Amino acid sequence: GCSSQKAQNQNTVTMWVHVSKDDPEGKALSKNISIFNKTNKHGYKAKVEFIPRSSSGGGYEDKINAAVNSGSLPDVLTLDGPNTAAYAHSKIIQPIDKYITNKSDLLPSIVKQGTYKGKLYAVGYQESSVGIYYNKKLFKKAGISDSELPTLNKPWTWDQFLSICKRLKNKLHTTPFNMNLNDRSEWSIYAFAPFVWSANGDIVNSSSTKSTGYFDSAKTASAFKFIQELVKKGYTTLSPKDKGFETGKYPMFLTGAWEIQSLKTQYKSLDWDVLPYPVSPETKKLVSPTGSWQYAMSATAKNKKAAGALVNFLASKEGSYNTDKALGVLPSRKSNIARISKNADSAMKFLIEQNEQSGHARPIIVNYPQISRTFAETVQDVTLYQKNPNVEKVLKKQAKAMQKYLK
Amino acid sequence: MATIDLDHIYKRYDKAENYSVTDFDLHIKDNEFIVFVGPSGCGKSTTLRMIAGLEDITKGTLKINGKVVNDVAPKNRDIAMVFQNYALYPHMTVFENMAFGLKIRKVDKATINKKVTDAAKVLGLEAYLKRKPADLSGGQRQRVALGRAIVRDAPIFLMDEPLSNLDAKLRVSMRAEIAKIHQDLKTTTIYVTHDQVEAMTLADRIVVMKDGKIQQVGSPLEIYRHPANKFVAGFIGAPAMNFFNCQLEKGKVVLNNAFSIPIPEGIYKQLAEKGYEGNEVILGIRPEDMHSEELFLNTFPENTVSAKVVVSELLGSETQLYCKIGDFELVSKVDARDFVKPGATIKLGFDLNKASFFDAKTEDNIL
Amino acid sequence: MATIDLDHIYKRYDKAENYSVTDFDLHIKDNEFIVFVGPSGCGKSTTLRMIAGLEDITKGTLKINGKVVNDVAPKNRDIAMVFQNYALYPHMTVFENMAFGLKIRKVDKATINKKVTDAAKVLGLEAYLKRKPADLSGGQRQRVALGRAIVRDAPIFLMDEPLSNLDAKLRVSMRAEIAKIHQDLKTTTIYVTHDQVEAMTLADRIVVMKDGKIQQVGSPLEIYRHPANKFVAGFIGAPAMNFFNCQLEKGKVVLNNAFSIPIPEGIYKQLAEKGYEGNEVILGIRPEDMHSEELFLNTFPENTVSAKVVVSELLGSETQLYCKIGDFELVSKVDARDFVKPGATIKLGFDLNKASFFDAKTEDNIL
Amino acid sequence: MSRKKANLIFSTFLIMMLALFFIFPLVWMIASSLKQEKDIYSQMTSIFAFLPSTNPKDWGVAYQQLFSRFPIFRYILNSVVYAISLTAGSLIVNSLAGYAFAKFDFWGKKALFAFLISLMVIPGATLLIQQFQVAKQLGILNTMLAVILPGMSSPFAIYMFRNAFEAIPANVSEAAEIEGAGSFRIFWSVLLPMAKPTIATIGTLSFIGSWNDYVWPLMVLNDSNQFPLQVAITNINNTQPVYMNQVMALLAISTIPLILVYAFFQKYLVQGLGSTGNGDK
Amino acid sequence: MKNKVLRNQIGWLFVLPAILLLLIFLIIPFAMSISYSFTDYNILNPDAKKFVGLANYIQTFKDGIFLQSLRNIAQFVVFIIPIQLGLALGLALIVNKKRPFNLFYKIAFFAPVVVSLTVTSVLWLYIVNPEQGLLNSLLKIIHIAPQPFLTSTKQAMYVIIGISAWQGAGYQMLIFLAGLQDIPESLYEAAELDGASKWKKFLYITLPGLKPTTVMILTTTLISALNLMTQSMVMTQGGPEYSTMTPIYYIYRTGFTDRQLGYASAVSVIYGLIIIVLTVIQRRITNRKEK
Ligand SMILES: Nc1ncnc2c1ncn2[C@@H]1O[C@H](COP(=O)(O)OP(=O)(O)OP(=O)(O)O)[C@@H](O)[C@H]1O
Ligand SMILES: Nc1ncnc2c1ncn2[C@@H]1O[C@H](COP(=O)(O)OP(=O)(O)OP(=O)(O)O)[C@@H](O)[C@H]1O
Ligand SMILES: [Mg+2]
Ligand SMILES: [Mg+2]
Repeated sequence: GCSSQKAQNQNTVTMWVHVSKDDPEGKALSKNISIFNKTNKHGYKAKVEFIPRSSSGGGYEDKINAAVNSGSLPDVLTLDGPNTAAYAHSKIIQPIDKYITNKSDLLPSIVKQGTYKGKLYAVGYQESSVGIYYNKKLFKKAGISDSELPTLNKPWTWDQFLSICKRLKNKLHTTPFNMNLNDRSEWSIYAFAPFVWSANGDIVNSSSTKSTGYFDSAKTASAFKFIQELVKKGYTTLSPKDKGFETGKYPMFLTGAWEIQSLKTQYKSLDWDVLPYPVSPETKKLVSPTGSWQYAMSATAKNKKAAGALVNFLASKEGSYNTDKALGVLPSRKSNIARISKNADSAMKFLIEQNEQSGHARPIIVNYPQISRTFAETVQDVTLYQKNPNVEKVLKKQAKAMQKYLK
Repeated sequence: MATIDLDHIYKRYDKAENYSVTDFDLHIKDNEFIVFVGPSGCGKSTTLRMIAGLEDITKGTLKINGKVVNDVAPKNRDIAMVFQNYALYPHMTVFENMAFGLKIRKVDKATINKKVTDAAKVLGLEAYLKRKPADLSGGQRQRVALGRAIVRDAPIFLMDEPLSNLDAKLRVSMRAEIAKIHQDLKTTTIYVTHDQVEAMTLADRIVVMKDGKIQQVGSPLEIYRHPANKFVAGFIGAPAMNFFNCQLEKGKVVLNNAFSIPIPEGIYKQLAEKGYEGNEVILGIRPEDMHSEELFLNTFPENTVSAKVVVSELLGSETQLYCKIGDFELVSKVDARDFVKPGATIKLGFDLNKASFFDAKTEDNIL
Repeated sequence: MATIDLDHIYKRYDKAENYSVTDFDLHIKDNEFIVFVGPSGCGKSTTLRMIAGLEDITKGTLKINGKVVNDVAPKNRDIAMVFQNYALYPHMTVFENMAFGLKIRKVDKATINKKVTDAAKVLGLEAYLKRKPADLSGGQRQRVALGRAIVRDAPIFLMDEPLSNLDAKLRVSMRAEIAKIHQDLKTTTIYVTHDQVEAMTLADRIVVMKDGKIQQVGSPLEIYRHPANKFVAGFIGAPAMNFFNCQLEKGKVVLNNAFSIPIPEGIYKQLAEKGYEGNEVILGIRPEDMHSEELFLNTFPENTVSAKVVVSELLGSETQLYCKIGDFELVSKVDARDFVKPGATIKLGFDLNKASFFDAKTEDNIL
Repeated sequence: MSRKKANLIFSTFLIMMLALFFIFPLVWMIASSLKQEKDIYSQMTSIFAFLPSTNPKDWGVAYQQLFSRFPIFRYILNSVVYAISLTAGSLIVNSLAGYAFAKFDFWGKKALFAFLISLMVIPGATLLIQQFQVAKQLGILNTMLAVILPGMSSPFAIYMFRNAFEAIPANVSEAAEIEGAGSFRIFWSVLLPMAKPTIATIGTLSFIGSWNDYVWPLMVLNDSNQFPLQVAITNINNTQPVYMNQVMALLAISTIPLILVYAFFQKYLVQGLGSTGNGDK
Repeated sequence: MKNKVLRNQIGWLFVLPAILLLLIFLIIPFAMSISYSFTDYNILNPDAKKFVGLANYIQTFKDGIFLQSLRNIAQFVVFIIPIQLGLALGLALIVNKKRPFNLFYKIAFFAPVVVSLTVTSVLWLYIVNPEQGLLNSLLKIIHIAPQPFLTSTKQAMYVIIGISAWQGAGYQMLIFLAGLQDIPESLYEAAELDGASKWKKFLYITLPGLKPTTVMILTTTLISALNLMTQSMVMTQGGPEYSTMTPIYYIYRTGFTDRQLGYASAVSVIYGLIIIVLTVIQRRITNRKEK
């Protein structure tokens, strides 16, 4: 009858995810959901809608926006790490502390990116990292011996890195390093902020209220000077060619963990490995980027318990393991590191280790998109070194610009 | 099956300064065959288009079967029309062009088929039924336009120069066909033509127009024999009637030094009664009423005038002579046997019994 | 100022199965005025368009002034043409339409102005110079098309039924105008018309076509008096020549029960020499060569035939009688005075001196 | 004759070069979909970039992977249904409006038309949220109507149709009117067939517009079984790692129907009106 | 006569479906946009929006990026219109004539319209790559120093202009082609006999015959040029230093990325007004030329 129908409705949890159901991630999620539907003891039923996103965030985020503006959000949704603050601030999502078990097992970077004003709003179910992929054959050709290669404990300093670049360039007559400087999207802050943090600089203060005094500090400037130096000397390029590294044009390539799979399946003949981030010669502190998509409960969730249970299950050791394994990505839980590493290749192992050791979450800011973009503009400005030779000046201007977005 | 009443109708086009049709007043009886003639641009097509409902009537009322139809849409007037410029549907074949009006009226396929093929046969278009208009010759297109109207069996039939692009032979047979259709279907017909033979042979009544105004309405013979004014007299008949501005002097028409011919008594009496004696009149005389046959010249020696032939055109059965009497030019149509070389002098006998007389000012017919 | 040689020219349209023009062989002399006549769809426009260069020539060579021009672009042929469907430039005023060809040839403004206004005067278009074609009547449009060609003073002038939409009067004056232009400018002219009067009066030579083939080329009189075959005989002359399939028996033409008339001796001799005695021939006799005048009937009593009048059409100066002799129909054209009521019986005298005789099989003229 | 021929060869050569300049991405896309990814980039600077793999075994690989990755046929079917419905709807709705603007003197016509033209300036891309709110109010979310209705009426298409109908001489529609055709009949049987070039143009453009739309269908549909092909394209193009040969294969699958639709409508564009029945416009 | 006027009202019936759809999916959303422009509407926080009066509008005039984007788009429009229109007309004229390979040409010229920007941008980025890009290699042959193209604030917009013209010309070609089909062949014949060369025929028959089409294409090209977004977004993300930022991209970014729907609405209203004024001026000019 009528009441049982209602009960059933109340036990149904709707969920939106940003991937296609045909992707490995979508398939893993489908599997998780069916496990959840079978194993949870309260008769909760999760129903997922797959809404693939485009690179600019179009599609999925447009749909979330539209739903927010017409009150039709699902109970559970996925969101990208940097969106946590904005969503929490706007009360689109609600704290989930009390639903999440075994929090201490989560990597600190995961907790950090999901926390806003001291409360946990979202849990990541995977991690990411970036490294310098290098072409072994080209290195050999340039006469760089294996003993000169850096390790996690002894990374290259920026100066060392520059000299390596110089050797590569002189020997190979090619641009030595591709760091995707033409990508002015999220990549910029994600991949280059670690340089800033390595120099003990920062983008904003820890409470995310000030950028002046941080983003325009001398420490921050040293990182941007390093980037400018790379461009000025011709060690990297503003307009890299697609798949230049993969086809042997660039000896070094700064990119994410996803590259491993591509190299393994499509460019089998390339002989490569991964190196850690170069570090500031002042601090010698290794910093690497982190961040990932997370699960959260919408503020309008009808059955919070059910939604909480779903989020908890998906982010649990088992749930996240299923996903991470299928995707071949970095785990979000300490307890999964060993399990994942076991079957992973050396590069993956390396990135997991680098992440554990040096991962640094991006700042939690309500107006994060603006901050991210301002960062990217800053990178771009300093790389136009002829127009903007003075890094400090650029940073001063941009810090002020950022300050406008901070409340 | 339909009467048409045009009550003092006026038409001015939107951007035009002048009226294209002025005070057009005509009452067309059921089953009548009316022919409009008049110089190019005199408003024939415009009048037709008003009757069809394609142009607004600026002033006046139009009645069909006694009912005012000024505001009735063309499609509800049940009129078939042949357009002066054909207006064929370029994307349809000849067959489809002809069938369209029937299809619209939901006539069944078999009937359409029969009607269209019948019409095509009559029009000599059977071989072209599958062609598009662009692949037809001018005359073929015109016949399609005619066929499109014929198949309709509408009670009113408007035709705007439907045969102008056909050769003489086809014209004659088409003309006969139109006459036959008219007799069979008793369709009230208005027909615009510039062909005098068509006008003469087809019309119950001819309407002669000029500058948007009716000049005369009458049977072909009436119009030919008793033109209401100099315009009509000059317009009807080819070559046109010859006009001479003469003096009426003592029972004779006198043209400066050129001729002086006695007027038949009955006619003179009328002219004199109306006070033209001693005054100017316009003498109108048709080319065929100037004779060169011995017989006539001998019988009416006083009516004879000498003229110099300037051009002589032989047209099969007859000859047209363009002559001069002093400075006055005239055309005469004589038997082909009387062909004369240009430059020769010829004697012409004026048959004043058949002549017309017009007032020199108003140009209206006096008699 | 130009000769045109058409050497065995053929034309088949892209999608058509049949040739529209077949083996067209004609040599036009400088300053000649050629008129094309023929039934609708016989290939007149097509031939004109080939001369103008608007259609490719499928086979044969075309020479202008002795030079092969098959591959010369129309604009380099220096030809002025009046299109059957006018082809006026809709976005230009009447003035601009007429001035266009001159403007293109960089004629100076004053000359253009003069030429166009002169032409407009001749054509009665002065009042319309500023209008766009859409606001003109059919005849006015046609006159613009004519004017556009006239102003050009081109050495070759092609006209495709340029007067078909004009009233008789205007037609006569336009015809005279065209004749005058031809005389003044000595333009080699080809003129398509379905109007016999135009053909007869304007042509130096007439080309009669049928189904894309030339039937006869000759002066108007030649064509009228000595038609090359039955088709030409029937096509030229209105109403058409009457044909009777007769037996040639002992110096007489005999038509089943209908008549038996002695043939003038000279003619009979020729027929007999060619072996027609006792065989079938087609007797062709024009309507105007059947006389109803007493004089003729009395002079040639043996040539008299009784006919029943079916329809009688009075056309001003003459009467056309549609009669029957037994089952055979014929048309005769008699003096208007001899108007006879339908139903009456009339005596007609056949003037066999003017008759034509055709082979019953080939239909070619025998004499 | 020979000069004519030389001219023809010369102009053909020039135009061919121009055509190649325009078509090279299409060729590259198709060639790239027929090779291994690494070849796409290693051959980038040589002529081989525009040739498929020399090993025919490679040709189907990307497509195979693609089909195992996505239910391509389902997506294509969805896209085709949306595109055809939207195109048909757009042709009807806009041509009707164009007809009204061209052939009727209704009250407020001029003002309405001016207003319509000014609507063209509204950037649709910035109104997504508002349009979504409207669609939600109408209760058509998650239905095909929500996908096709918003793009159906377009001021531009109305404008095109109005111009086309205005160019048709009045007497043709008058002839039909006299023959007893009502306004709609005249439109449908006489004017519309004569506006074939415009139908072809608007048809092509609407189809392409609908076919390439990604964000809007995604917003208004929840069931991924209803998604159009573009969703797969965007997805494959943005899910790391990006396999370029698969992307190219999918793009080829998506582009070729457009080329076919275009080539099909082309027929009407060449055919055109020829000359109107009387040549008298 | 009154009745004919009445009969003409049936026109309303025919425009109704179109107008209704436009009302629902364009006019109402735009009206909502106008009302949002007076608020501090944040997409993520619709319920918290407050009326802020003209604050958004005032800010617009102080917004350096927006003003820069206006300058950019002005530059874009000034160049793209003649280039693209000329190109499109040229292409239309080429394919309007019967020639060998005609269908191939038609497909080729139209290909950039249907081929995804993903494909074309990859290729063009390769071509205009400052280091060893095809274009610079070609320039080297004629002894011109390598150019920075998209990485230069001066040149980036010109590259975008070139690529946009290349990509969009096929679209306008199609429309021109439809217009060309409406010109009766007989007019060309008449003109040819009047002695008109190809160029003269083009000038006196084609152009006047294309007039309504051209006016329309001009209007729509202007409008679509003013709506430029994707090329900038995909190829340069508005950079370098906002030299390829366009108003619509900016509105999109402000509204969706930055979530400031209220402010974005104000910008789009202002921009809409600017476009309306421009198109009115443009129509005035084209109409005046007509007289
Ligand atoms: N474009 C075409 N395609 C195919 N056949 C055509 C085409 N144009 C004309 N024809 C055919 O060629 C023949 C000759 O046509 P043409 O126009 O030369 O005739 P015409 O003598 O000028 O006739 P009319 O006096 O009726 O104008 C006709 O039978 C016609 O149907
Ligand atoms: N649309 C129009 N706008 C303005 N004036 C027009 C329009 N149509 C015709 N006219 C003018 O109205 C007058 C009458 O035109 P109409 O077409 O009725 O002439 P017509 O008697 O049919 O002549 P024709 O024998 O030459 O066809 C002409 O002077 C013509 O110029
Ligand atoms: Mg008329
Ligand atoms: Mg013809």
